[in-house]
This record gives sequence, C-alpha cells and structure tokens, in this order.
Amino acid sequence: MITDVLSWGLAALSLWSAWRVFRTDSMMRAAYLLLASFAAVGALLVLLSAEFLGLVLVLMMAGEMTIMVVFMVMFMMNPAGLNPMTMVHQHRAAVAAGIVSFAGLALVGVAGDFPDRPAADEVTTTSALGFELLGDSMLIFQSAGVTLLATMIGAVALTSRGGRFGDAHAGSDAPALAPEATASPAPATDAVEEGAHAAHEHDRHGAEGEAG
Amino acid sequence: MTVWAPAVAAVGVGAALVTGTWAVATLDTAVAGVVAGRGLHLRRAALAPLRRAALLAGRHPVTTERPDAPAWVVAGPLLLALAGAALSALPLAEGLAVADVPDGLVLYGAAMALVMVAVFLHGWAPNSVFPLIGAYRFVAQALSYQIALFLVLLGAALPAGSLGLGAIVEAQSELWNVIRQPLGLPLFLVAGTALSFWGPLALPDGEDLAGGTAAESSGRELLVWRTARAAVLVATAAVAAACFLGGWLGPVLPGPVWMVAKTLALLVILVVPAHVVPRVRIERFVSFGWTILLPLSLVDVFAAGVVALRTST
Amino acid sequence: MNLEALLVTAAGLFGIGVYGALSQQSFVMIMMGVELMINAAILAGVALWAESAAGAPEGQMLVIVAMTVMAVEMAVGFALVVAVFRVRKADITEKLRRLRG
Amino acid sequence: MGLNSLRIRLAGAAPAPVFVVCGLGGRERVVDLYAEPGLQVYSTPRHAGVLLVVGRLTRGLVAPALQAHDQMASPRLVVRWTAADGDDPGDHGDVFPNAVVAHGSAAEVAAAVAAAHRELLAGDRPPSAALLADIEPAPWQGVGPYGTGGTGMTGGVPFGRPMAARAADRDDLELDQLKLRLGPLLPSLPSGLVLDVALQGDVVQSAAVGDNPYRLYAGDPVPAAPAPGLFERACHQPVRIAELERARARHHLRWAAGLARLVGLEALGVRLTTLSARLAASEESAQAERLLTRIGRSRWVAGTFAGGDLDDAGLAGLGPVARAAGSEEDARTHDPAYRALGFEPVLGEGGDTPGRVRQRLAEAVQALRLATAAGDATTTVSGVVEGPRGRLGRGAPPPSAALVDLVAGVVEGLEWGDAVAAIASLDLDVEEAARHPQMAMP
Repeated sequence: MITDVLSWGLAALSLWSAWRVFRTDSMMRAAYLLLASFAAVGALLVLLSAEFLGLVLVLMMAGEMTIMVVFMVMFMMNPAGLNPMTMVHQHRAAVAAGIVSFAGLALVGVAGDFPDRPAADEVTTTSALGFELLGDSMLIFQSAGVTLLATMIGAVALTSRGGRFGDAHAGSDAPALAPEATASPAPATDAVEEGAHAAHEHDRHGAEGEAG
Repeated sequence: MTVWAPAVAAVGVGAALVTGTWAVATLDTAVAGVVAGRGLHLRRAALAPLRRAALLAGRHPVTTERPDAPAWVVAGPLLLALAGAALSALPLAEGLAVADVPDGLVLYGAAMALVMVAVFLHGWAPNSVFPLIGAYRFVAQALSYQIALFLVLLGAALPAGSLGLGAIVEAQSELWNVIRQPLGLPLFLVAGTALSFWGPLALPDGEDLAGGTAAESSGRELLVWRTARAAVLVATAAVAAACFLGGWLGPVLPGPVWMVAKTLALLVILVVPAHVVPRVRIERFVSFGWTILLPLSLVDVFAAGVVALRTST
Repeated sequence: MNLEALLVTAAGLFGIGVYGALSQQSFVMIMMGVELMINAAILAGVALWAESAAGAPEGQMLVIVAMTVMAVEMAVGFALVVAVFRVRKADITEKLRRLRG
Repeated sequence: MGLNSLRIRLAGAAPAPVFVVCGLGGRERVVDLYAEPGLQVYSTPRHAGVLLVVGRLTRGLVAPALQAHDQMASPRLVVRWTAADGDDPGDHGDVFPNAVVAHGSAAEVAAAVAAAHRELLAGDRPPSAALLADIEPAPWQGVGPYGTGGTGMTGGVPFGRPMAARAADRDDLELDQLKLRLGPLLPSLPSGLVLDVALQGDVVQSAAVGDNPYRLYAGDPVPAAPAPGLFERACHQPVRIAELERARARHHLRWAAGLARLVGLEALGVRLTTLSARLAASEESAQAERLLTRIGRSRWVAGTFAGGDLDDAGLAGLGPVARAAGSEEDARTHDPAYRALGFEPVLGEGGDTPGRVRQRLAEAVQALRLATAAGDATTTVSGVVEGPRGRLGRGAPPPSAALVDLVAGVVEGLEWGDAVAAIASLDLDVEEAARHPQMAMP
C-alpha cells in the first residue's frame, strides 16, 4: 500500500521534473531537475528490488549532472536564466515527435502481452548481478570497460588543444595566461578537469559580495 | 511496531546527528583553545557550540540580490539529510541499525556523491562571486577524491563478501581491516576530510574566499549549514569506524560503546589537523588526488582482492 | 504499481526526451534530452525485469549496459562540445552550418 | 518564554560576532582584536552581528561600511572604537547614528562590545535599522525581442550591467570573464586595499589597484600625526638595538598571525598575536623563536604557498621582499653597532610567495636573537633605518607606496587563493601608502 503510493508519487515526480527541464531558464535548475528525474527513477528501481542499480544510478548521475551544470555555465551566455530567453527550434515538429513516440511506446506498454512473472521476493539481486557480471556476461562487462577506456582516451584527445598530431604533445609546461604568449602550447586537459577549472559567466556580478 | 518503526528510526538518526555534531563542535573548540595557548577548558568548549547555535538561531537571515531562492532553501537541509542517510545505514551494534540494508555501502556512496550537489547548490544560490568560486572548487575537489573514496570502501567490503555494513563489521571479528588493509584507513581519512571539506581541505568554504559557499549565509541558514558540515564529518568518522576499526567489536564493553568510542577517536584525528595543518592549495589537492590518492587506492583494492582470494580458497 | 503503469511512465520520459533532443538549440540541453531517453530505457528495462522476467540477472546486465552508454554519451558529448567551441566558438546548433572541421 | 530566555542567555554568553571596518589609524588595533577571547571576528558581515569601526571612518570608507552594515543579519549593532581624546572632525562615523562609542585598549573595547551585544540580545538596546534604501541596485532595462535590451540574445544591459564578455584564456576557449571590484573591507586582502580584478574561473587574469580609501580629499582635516614609532625615531636618535629588534620581531609575528588566519589556522594566529605582545619576557621570546623556526622549517610553507614571483629589479628599499629575491641591501649592515654584533642579512629565500614567507620568518628569528645578544648597545644614527617593511628615512617614500605598485603584477595569473597569499606576503600597509604625499597610487 505504502509502496504503491510511493511509486506513483515517484513516477509523477520523474515525469514532472523531466518536463520542467525544458521549461526553465536557469541552466542549473535544468540540470538538477534532470537529476531529480533520475533520482526518482533510481528510487523506483529500489522499490522494484533492483537496489544496487537504483543507488548506482543516483551515485553516477549526481556527479554527471554537476559536471553538466559546470559545462552549462561555461558555455552558455545566460546560465542563471535571469534574462528570459527561448532557445528552441522546430518546436512544433519536436512536440509532435515527442507525442508520437510517447503514444507509440505507451501503446506497446499497455497493449503488449508481457508474461506475468514477478521476481521472487527473496532473490538477492545484488549478488546475483555480481555472479552474472563475472560469470556468463563477463564478455559484455569487459567490453563495457574497454568501451569506457576508449571513450576516456577519445575524450582527452578531442578536448586537448590542437590535435591531429600537433600541439597537444607539448608536455606539462604551465600554460600562459594569454594563448598568444605561450611559447609552447598548453598541455592536454581532459574534459573533467576543464569543467572543474571552468571560467564562469554569471551575467549579474555579485554586487552583494562582502567585498563592499 | 511496524507503524512506529520509521518514527523510531528518524528519532535515532536525529539523535545521532545532534550529539555527533555537538561532539565535533566541542572537540573543535577545545583543540582551538589548546593551539591558541588558552589551555584546555572542557566545560567551556562543551558549552560553546550551544552558545553559538543560540546566537545564530536568533538572527534573521539577510538575502542577496536575486538569489536562487529554492536552491538556497534546499542546500543546507539536503546536506544534513545526506549525512543522516549515511548514518542510517550504520549499525551501532549487531543488528542495531536504522536500515542495515544489504547495499549499505552503495547507499553511503550515493548519499556522499550527492554531497557535491548540495555544496554546489549552496554556492550557486546566493548569486555572488565568492560562493560560486567555492562551489567550483568543490566540484574540482570532489572529482579528485570521489573515485578513491569509493575504491577504498570497496576494498573494505571485499573480505566480507558483502556490501552491507553489518556484514563488513562481522567479517572483522578476527582481524580488523585497519591491519588487514593498512592503506585503507589513512586513504579513507584523507578522502573523507576532503568530502567533509574540513580543516586543511575546507577549500570551498575557505577563509581566502571570506567563507566561500557560506559567505552570504546568515542566521538560521548558516546554523543549518554548519551543522550539516559537522554531520558529514561525523558520518565519515562513523563509516571509517565500521569499515576499518571493527565497528561494535571489542572486549568487555557493550557494542554500542565501542562503536561510539571508535567514532570519537576518529573524530579527534579528523578535527586536530584543522588547527595545525594550513589550507592546502586546490591545485595541489587536485594533482594529489589524481596522481597519488587514486593510484594508492587502486593498490589498496587490488591487495585486498588478492588477500580475499587467498583466504577464501 | 503494475507493469503497464511503469512502462507508460517510461514512455512519457522517452517522449519528453525526444522533444528535448529535437527542440533545444544548446548542445548541452540536447544531451539532456538524450539522457532522458536512456533514463526511460533503464526504467522500462528494470520494470520488465522485475515484473516479467522473474528477476533473471541478465535483465540487470542490460541496464548496466544502458548506464555505460549513458556515461559514454556524456563523455563524448562534452568532448565534442569543447572541441567545437574551441574551433568555432559555437555553443548552439545554429552556429554550425558546416560539419567539416 | 522560558525557552526563549534560555536561548538569549546562552547567546549572550557566546563571543560577540564582529565584522571589523579598519579605518584610518586602526590597523594595529585591529590585529589585537583577533586575539580577544570575548570577540569572534568574522570575514564576512553576514556572519556577524556587530560592526566594529576602528579608527577614523574616512570618506572613501563610508559607502562600503554602510553596505557592510546592511548586510549584517538583524539584530545588529555598530560600535566605534575611537581615540580617547575626543572628537576627530574628519571622522564620518556619525553616519551610524546609534553607534556605541568605545575607547581604550583592545580588551576594554572587547568588553564594551560584549556588553552592548548582550544588551542588544536581551532587547534592552534597539537594533540598528537598515541605513541604505532597499531598492533594486540595477533595475531591469530589457527591451527588444529577447528582453535583453540589444540586438540578439547577448546584447544590451538588461540589468544595468553589461553581460559577461568573452576573453581569451589559457585553455584557448574564450570563456567569459568576470570583472569585479574587491575590497576595501575584504579581510583576506590588506585592510583598505581596493582591487579591480578580471577573473576567469578563479584565476586572476588581470588586476589593478583601485582608489585608496584612506586618502584625504580637499577640505578633509589632516589627522593628528601619529606618535612616531620606534623605527621613525631611530632615524634621528639612537635607540637600543634590543628594543628595535624586538619591535621588528613583533611586527613580523603579527604579520604571521594574519597569514595564519588566511590559511585557516585561526588559533595559531591568536597564539602568535598573544606572543607578540609579550616579547620582552625572555621566556616568551624563546617560545616565539621556537615556533617561528618550526613553521619556517616545515614543509607547510612550500605546500601552502606558490607563485607570486618577483625578480629583484625594482625592489630597491623594500627590505624583506627585496632580500628574499636575492638583493643584499640592508641598512643595518652599515651600522657599526650591528656589525659589532656580527650581523649579516638573511638572504635569498626565494623571490616568490613561499620565499617571502620564509624570509620574514627567518628575519623574525634573527631579530629575536639580535635582541637577546644586543644587551645595552644602541644604534648609530645615519638618517636611514631598516624598517620591517623596508628602508625608512627622512623624506623617502614609505615602502608601502612601492609595495602597492607591486600588487597588480604579482597576482596576475594566480588562482585566487594563491593571489591572496601573494599579496599577504608583501606585507603592505595601504594607510602608509596613502600618507605618502605624492600618493603613489593610481
């Protein structure tokens, strides 16, 4: 009973916050609303007795969404949304596509004939997953790991300055302040660090700071 | 009983949070007094946190120009709730936990990953420069310690063959993890100090930023934020006590006493550096995190794996 | 909550994700739409696993793969955003008329 | 009611939370405040409940002080620590009409502040009301299709302030630059320093020193010249070397206390300040010597500070700053009395922030040793004296004037924490710079 109410609430929360993601002007709110949507889904997973997956989803998305905020602030001209703005294109087509895909999938969900075989309550899902990961699905697990490694290398190669066999090799000299002042180009920085050291725009400077 | 269980649990966690943060503040004041050359006045130190709290509780918060009000309201309570969630998975004695879930360690991990969100919200919300810089610093800091923190905890879970904190404690009945994995506890304490942004690693709330993410906080809001920071430190110490010092295990005295004593001892270790070790530069910490902390925690987890394999076969 | 309701929720998340990915101009917002779609996939996967596949561990495996996809998408996406920004100073799709570097 | 009165009693026993406004002639007194057990000095007015104005509130400080006042959480209170001998006509302290006026030693003022604060909490004293009008500082001016006031989405000044502009950065990404004015009340900068910085993330891209808030405007009454300090007196009359060197050590100790606070070691700062007051006693002197040696020798200095390089060109007369960078000049080498003591200047700890920190710590230790060794020897008068900040002499510009000019160059390219430490390592006194007739400030 309590579980039911909770699940309906979580489902509603995940949908509502997902919708608000594209309806807010503030980039920070957009990213953290998405995180709220993920957290609600994560809680739903926990209720569906996939505790490990649910918690890992939250664990992953917390970091990911924060990095997303940092990127938003880095690249957007108006990250706090203090200026009203609309940054959409092909709006009607997008709405139509969204509705169509929802309708199609929902139809499958409602009309589809899925066998009714609920998981037994005493199943220890986490250890079962562990044996699966390092047993039958070892190859998939390893491939995922290799894919992630390749992604890391690729991301570093893409984000480092220059590229295509030039520039980015320049070692670990401290980068100069102005790019033209560098005798040797700056070292590679990966996406994560760049996000962390990101310069920010904040279109309304903190006049309220204690700086006086 | 089942109806009342959540209420009892909430009261338990709340009591742990309140006494824990009070203990942290008392220790902090006492150590500060000794370092300042004013001597050790335990009674005064024990009263000081209550006095400061009473002072802050009576102030009406002032706001800034166009803050992100919802974020500001959420940040402090969120951090406190996360510390509470972490504490709820901790067993005080055998079977005596609010929620000794089988994935307790993952629950702790998820809660501690969300700390980054709470701190970022707190720095972003006031629409002011220094808090925002503090928020950015914490993102850089969090990315540097986080992987190491989780790896070290995984190492502690290996001998138990379980992610439940109760099982992890029980697996230490013969040998505490602090001896079995000598790297584990020191690495966890460093990462935990960074996670609680305390003392030398209080970079997001640093003095050079005039208080960092808390620079624009006042009154009750500030009180909640300071309490929440101390609560995270308590959660760190308690998890370290459970994962590395054998939790409730110990001779003669009852289990909960051992758990509390070990947590307090670790709190002393965490609090003293705040008054003896100067602030670390963020750049230095980030490179330390990626080049020393992370490789060492990998070594730790591999060594723990080898030991676990040898003992199980 | 029964299986149908969970699947409809997932469909709703997917629909919103499609809308976001198609309508937004900013690169990062587009990525948010894609993330939402993967979120929907994860929810549907776990729902089917729990209600219809009797908790077979392969179902969880599928979700782990979906999470990997999400991580890869994020990393590559951000790397591309940085690379494009470095060359073109562009942060929205409208500024990229050509795809050639 | 019972609970509330308990809360008030508890709160009244807490140290009074203070934010300090350092006015003209207040610098040394402010340092003492940090060591008062009855006060807790905070680095932001938002944490404080008492605004403590020390010395003369000059015209340039009025606006920032009012702003800081209104940023304090209510109930709040203003205390002015003025000179004992009556009115200073140049003091704009009367902008705070209900201020409590206190004078005397730091301990006396701390007691007055604590008493007034207790009265405030008990409701016996009316809280200070907001002094500035609560209006939108930069009202909305948006027009046009996007409401931004200009063409496109980035143009215009929607809030009366320009949107952040992109500028080249070291990652070659051209992200936005944040231009700010910091100071004069920011406690992590020397009191009174106004810094206009362009920040990218927390890297200082460029900096310029702003208007000196201590400078006098036409018509401002000239403050009574402060009693000449020991170093000024030493320019034209012999003084005891022991006394002079103890004063030097005392100065460096108090500087180190500020630095300790900056790196989060507030308690150590209190210890150093307390020691500085008791250097005449041999026991405390030895204690200070041990403490300073330990700090200087430890790896902390190298780990806590970085950057802030200065080459030794253009540092003439800047004492420790110049000697850290490798210059050998020290007015004491020309004094036969010092030569008789075997004096040799401490040299070349390094021209960057950690080097300057080590240099000052080493010079403080050296000063303490000289003071012990000197006995009754007195200095030889030559018109020039080596002060703690650099060379002092009749008619010569004070070292701080030149030090202020170094600030912009030294912080460029540093991360904010390093920039603050680099400025602190220069040990400049903005007020001293303002006293210089040519006003070396831009």
